[in-house]
Amino acid sequence: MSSDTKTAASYEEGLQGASDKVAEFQEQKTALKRLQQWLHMTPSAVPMIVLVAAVITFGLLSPNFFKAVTLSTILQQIAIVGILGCAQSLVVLTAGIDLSVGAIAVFSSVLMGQFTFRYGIPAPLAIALGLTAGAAMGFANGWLVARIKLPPFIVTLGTWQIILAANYIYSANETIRSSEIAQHAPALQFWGYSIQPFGVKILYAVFLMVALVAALAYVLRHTAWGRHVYAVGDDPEAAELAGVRTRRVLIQVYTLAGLFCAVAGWVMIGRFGSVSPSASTGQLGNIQSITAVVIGGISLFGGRGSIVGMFFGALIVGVFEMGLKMVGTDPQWTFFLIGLLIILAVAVDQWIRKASA
Amino acid sequence: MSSDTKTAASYEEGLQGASDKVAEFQEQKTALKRLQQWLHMTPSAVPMIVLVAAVITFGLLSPNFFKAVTLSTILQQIAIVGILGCAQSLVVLTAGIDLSVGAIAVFSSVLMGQFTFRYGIPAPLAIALGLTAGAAMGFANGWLVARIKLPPFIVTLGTWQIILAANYIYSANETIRSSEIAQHAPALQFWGYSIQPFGVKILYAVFLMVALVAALAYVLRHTAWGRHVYAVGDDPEAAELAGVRTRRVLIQVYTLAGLFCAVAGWVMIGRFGSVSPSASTGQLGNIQSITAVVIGGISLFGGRGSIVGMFFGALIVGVFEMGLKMVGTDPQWTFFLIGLLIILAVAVDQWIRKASA
Amino acid sequence: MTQEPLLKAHGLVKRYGRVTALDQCDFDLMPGEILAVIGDNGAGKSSLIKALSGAIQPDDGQITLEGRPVRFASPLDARSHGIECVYQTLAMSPALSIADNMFMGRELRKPGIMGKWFRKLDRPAMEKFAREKLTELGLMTIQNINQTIETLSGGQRQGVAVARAAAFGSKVVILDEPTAALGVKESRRVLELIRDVRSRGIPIILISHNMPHVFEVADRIHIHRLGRRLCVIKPDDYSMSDAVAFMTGAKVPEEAATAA
Amino acid sequence: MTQEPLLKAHGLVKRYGRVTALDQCDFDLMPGEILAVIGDNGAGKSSLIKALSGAIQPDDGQITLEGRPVRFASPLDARSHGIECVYQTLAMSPALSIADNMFMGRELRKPGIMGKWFRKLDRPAMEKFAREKLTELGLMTIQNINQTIETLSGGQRQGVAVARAAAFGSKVVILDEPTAALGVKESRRVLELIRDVRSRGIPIILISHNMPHVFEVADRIHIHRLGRRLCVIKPDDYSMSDAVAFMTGAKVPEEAATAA
Amino acid sequence: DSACLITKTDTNPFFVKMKEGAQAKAAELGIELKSYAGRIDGDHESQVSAIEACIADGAKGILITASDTKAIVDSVQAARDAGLLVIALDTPLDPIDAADATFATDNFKAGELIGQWAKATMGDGAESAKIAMLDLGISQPSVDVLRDQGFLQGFGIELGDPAKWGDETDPRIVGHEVTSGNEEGGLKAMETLLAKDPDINLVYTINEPAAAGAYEALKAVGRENDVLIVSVDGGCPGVQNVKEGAIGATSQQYPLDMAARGIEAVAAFAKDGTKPAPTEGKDFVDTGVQLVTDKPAEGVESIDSAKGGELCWG
Ligand SMILES: Nc1ncnc2c1ncn2[C@@H]1O[C@H](COP(=O)(O)OP(=O)(O)OP(=O)(O)O)[C@@H](O)[C@H]1O
Ligand SMILES: Nc1ncnc2c1ncn2[C@@H]1O[C@H](COP(=O)(O)OP(=O)(O)OP(=O)(O)O)[C@@H](O)[C@H]1O
Ligand SMILES: [Mg+2]
Ligand SMILES: [Mg+2]
Repeated sequence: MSSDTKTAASYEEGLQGASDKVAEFQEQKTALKRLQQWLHMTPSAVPMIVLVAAVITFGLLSPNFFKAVTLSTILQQIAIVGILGCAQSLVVLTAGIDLSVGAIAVFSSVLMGQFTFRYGIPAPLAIALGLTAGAAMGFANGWLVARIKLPPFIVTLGTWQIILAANYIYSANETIRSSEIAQHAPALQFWGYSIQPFGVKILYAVFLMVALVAALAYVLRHTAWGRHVYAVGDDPEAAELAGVRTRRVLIQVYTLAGLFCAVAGWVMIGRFGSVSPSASTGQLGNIQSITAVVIGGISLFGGRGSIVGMFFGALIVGVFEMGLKMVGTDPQWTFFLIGLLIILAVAVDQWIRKASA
Repeated sequence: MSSDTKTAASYEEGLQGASDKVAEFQEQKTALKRLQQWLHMTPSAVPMIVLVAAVITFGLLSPNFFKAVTLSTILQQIAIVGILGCAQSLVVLTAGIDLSVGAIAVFSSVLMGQFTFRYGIPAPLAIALGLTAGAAMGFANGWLVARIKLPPFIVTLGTWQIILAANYIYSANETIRSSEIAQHAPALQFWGYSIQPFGVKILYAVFLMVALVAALAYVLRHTAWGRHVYAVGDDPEAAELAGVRTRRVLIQVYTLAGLFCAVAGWVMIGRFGSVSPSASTGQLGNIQSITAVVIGGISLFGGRGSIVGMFFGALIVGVFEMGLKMVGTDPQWTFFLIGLLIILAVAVDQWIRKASA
Repeated sequence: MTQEPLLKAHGLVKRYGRVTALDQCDFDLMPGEILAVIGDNGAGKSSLIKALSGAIQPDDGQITLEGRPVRFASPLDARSHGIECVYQTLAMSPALSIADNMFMGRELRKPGIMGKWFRKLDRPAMEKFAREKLTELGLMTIQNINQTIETLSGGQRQGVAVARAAAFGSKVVILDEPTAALGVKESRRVLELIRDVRSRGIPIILISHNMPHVFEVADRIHIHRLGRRLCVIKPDDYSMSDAVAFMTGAKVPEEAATAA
Repeated sequence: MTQEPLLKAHGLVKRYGRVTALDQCDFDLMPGEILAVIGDNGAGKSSLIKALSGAIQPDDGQITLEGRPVRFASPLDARSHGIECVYQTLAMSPALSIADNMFMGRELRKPGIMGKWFRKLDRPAMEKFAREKLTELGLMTIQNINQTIETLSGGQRQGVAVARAAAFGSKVVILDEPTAALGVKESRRVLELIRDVRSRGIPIILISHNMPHVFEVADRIHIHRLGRRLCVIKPDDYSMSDAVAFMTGAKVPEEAATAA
Repeated sequence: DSACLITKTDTNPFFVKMKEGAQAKAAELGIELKSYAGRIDGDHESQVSAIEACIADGAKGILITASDTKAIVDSVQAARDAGLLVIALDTPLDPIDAADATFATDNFKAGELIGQWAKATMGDGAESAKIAMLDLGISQPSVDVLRDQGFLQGFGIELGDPAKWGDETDPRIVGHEVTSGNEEGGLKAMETLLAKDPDINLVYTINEPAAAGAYEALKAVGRENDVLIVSVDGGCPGVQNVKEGAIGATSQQYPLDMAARGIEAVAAFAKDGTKPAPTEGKDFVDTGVQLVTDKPAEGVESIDSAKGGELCWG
């Protein structure tokens, strides 16, 4: 009955002696092509180029720009956005978005301050509690996203409002003044201290930001967990089928993001001296960090991009803002030009990538 | 030489007389299951249910809530968000996002006002020019997204800033008074007029919003263009391969969105009487419209959802805000609760969908 | 050979970063024939037909259609020249219905005012047509014509894509592995459909890894290897074993075959 | 039959809205056998193996593994029981590299402090392993092991997925149409690989529309029709035509076969 | 009876305290108070919805600090038509008789006082001063413009369009930056202006939180002692900063007082329909503004920080 079983494969005789040769093609070797290829392989270099171009342009336009003070000021101005950007990058890599980053940062800083001054808790403990609270808020986001399967945008839109409102209600809009903190709880201002090599002031906060970026870059590239974050953002269903605990990864990502925001909150105290519930970061931190992330080349659809790119993105925005303000006069025009330059920066990025494809 | 050519198909003899029967399965007929199925087939019904529940709750909590006046006030309060929501829905359906909707609306209203009062252009012409300007701003967004292939988030983040700044600069922050407009250019206030059947005031703006929603719902469901919008949002590559002019559709969508925003700007003049460049819609219109869109069940990843859902989304937010105000909660508590309710509304939606899957 | 090729390509090159998918590739399609394209995985078959149908723009090389040089900027462009293609990735919108997908880009409008002025789609007509075409392919297991594509099984999706191309192609129909996910019955229907289309005078390019199918329906077989055309053979002149040997590099074809 | 089934399912039901994909379906897999599952498109084959591998949760029915009832909450769950599956959709992360995908969820860490404390991945080892496995499958046309999945041809992707399952499956390996997009040479390698795996004592479930392949390697053939098991046959007892006739409903199997 | 309080925002301590003052008074008089606020500075749309909610809710009166003094007029008229008493707090409407009464501080005057004080304190240095202007926001809400222009007028700088800041041509102005009226904004704006010109020696700030931020930036470059900071508001932390020398002078306003008097007026209106009468010689009830400084200057009336601390509002 099985007369036809073997015949079908008969034509496969042709396979005998099949070549296993791999195609070899001539490679392009001109310098330009090599540069293009390198850019293609190292996407985070693209924002770097935009950055360098921006720095040079502003240096030519404004004589004060190239002073070490200016550059160190830019670094300290982006410290907070940079740390929030780390949190945002993690979330965006999983194809999510976190609108609550700024709110978590501000509320955490308020909690640290109020714990110390309202309840008399020692500052280091208050800081620990504040960090825990930030992580808990992040966890809530993650739980809603991963377990209840709500869209991240809406979850964090909700928690943004909730946390910000809680922040005002809890603090009764009271600012804790810088001189009081310096006197009674200097630990809160730790990240505001600085070293001054060659007379250039560099805040501890700047070192912290750089360290966080480096650590995250390592984790994302060189550990299994980092790969899972990318996989979840790339195609969550495929990741799940391939054996990634997507929900756990998501919850971890949001919790870690919350923790980073709380760290940013602590840094805010150091940088601003005081603890203020109405800090603009609460309202604008999300947009600023998302801008850094997107200019840095991380895809809002998840799974693509690098944290180092985000760092350059934050720097680009910082340089543009400072440069424009130094060159220009009217804040309204500055605002206008920053809008233009955001678009331009990304357009240049896109153009370079296309050229190298 | 072709001895083996025909044998391969020999087993296909088995196909002779193959059945063409389609599987038939027993259908579930309990009332609950039917409801679930209906909900599943009619996703825009879900926000409607949330809405009805909210209305009933507030009706019980606040005796004044169920008055016709209150309900008509809610409708007029959401007119602008509803129209911006139409613009936002179109963009979100193509997997984009438009952060500039509010800015376009405010700037268009300012242009209409200034054209009339600064240059003495007759109001109807000034309105036409304002609408054209809005469409042009939308076109710029669309061009950057479709041609230069920049991410919509970053494009509209940039144009948001640009347009808002242009708005302040051009208008010199000057508000045009209601009484002046009423006297010299009543056409600008057209949508602020109302009819009063049974003593309940209903603004023309409300009718306009309903008409726009209905028209868009028709276009999206029943025309080829509407299907293309969905296809582009669903999978742009597939749509392109299947013969949709994705870039053209994108540009059209953003241009139309810009036009709708300009219409919203015109409606703003009617509703507030005056023309004010600092109207908060410029800052908050984007978040408000996105909230409506997302609560209404349109996926931010594109291709899924209906404009009618957005309408209910806007209504839900309007009812919550009004209800909480009437119950007398403190503003921060209102923000807090609205945040909570945004999450809850979407959670309920998700839960119903899951139950019926 | 006296006839001119209907669709012809010369020296196509396509690079993806460091990978060269098409390496000076030539191609000819005669009027009214079924041309099979076979080759190893990654040989560049899909890249070739993507270049022919406007889905990618080759870095170098010319394409001529009916003797006139053409450049397709997009699939729609190729389609307006009558070239219809089923891609390996199928090119369907997952959230839209079967009928929506079949008519994407060439929807039918209602007759009369509704269609002309309000541009209303003629859904019943589109659904009827879609159902007919699927029935021709024997895809009766699709229970509901309004199902979205994402709820179909892999084979069902492929069936829909094939039905679309066959129904609308006017000059050339290109099928990239149309039966890969199809069952025995459904594959048979596709082969019948291919013959049907040819009998309407329309030539077909068929990419397939299924040698029996290829040898059954093809008039000529284009053997692709390492990004270029190795040779073109007639199924009557060579056995399947030969073809397999050529495409895997086990044997080298004589000069004669290359010229065929 | 004296042996107990290794993996067994009874009365599985899965509904998608108004579509019933599995309708009281039964299933048995004996230790060390190659079991083929064949059926029309949309018959519910993929749904069946998704239920067996934890990718979907059936609405009703029981699954037993080695005599013990199990419930798989997720694919990872099934995998920790030694069940490895290649899905029809392949389940790969397009933007990640081949090695990353092959080791997803079971990455190798560097030895020593770097691995233990800094949890650093051992990329060289992973890449070496990945390259070996692909070479076993004859996927030499992959030019660069660090290519991302999205730049691979359809067949290359499938090869990577198959290599992954075969390399790691310890109790059951499930392959849903593993050769659908593969070339002649690559298909042959997969069949060899399947035999290899069996010779390691691991049973295999193979879904395929390719009758010659099925009849060549399968020990038993599960014929699926309209969401349920129609019968199980031995390839030696029936011809391909019979199998095709059963699965398409052209013939009805005798009682004996159903019990097999 | 119920009354509504509608403030510009409810994140600025100024308005928070205003609300507390109103609540205390309302509780005392047995009035139910519902409070609303815009979401950001300049948000008149939320204020319109709030007025509509008050009307729908049947309140007796509305106290409002208008975000846009012209744009809100129609809605206020609608409320008055519906029989509510509308009192403008802090900021007069435009025209001023659009409200039934106005209990306000003169923000222009507040700016003028610190301008005069700064000029007098700097003496001859005023001619070559380098001034940093830390304003509120780029939408230039009316308080922002009034305080800024008042300060410049008081300092003797020629104004361009008095309805707009930023169009002055005097070279003594290093630049205008916006701060959102908080410490963070003040700090960043100050850093930026310092980068632009490190020799700044006079800083105008929109409010005391912005001043505190500017002080931190100056401290960071070691210039906190040779730069003069002036501000407006007179909140308790601000007065404390005056005492400690961080802020040179601030114009103190009295939001608690305004709110309390507003509530009393609504209570009176609810009882017998009487409407409050304006201050003698003005078209509004002036709740006053005083300069708080510990370094009084010739020709500018002021109180010291101890007195200011007694009068401060939170
Ligand atoms: N978008 C892309 N980016 C980079 N490389 C690509 C891309 N698309 C294809 N390639 C590479 O080009 C080569 C040819 O791919 P192609 O898809 O044309 O092969 P194919 O002959 O169709 O193979 P199959 O039979 O497996 O479908 C492969 O090596 C593949 O990895
Ligand atoms: N997620 C889903 N939602 C709705 N219906 C579905 C879904 N997945 C599968 N189906 C339906 O269930 C039935 C069985 O699908 P399944 O994928 O199991 O078929 P199959 O036997 O694997 O077919 P093929 O050979 O084509 O892969 C089909 O009718 C399909 O349309
Ligand atoms: Mg291919
Ligand atoms: Mg299947």
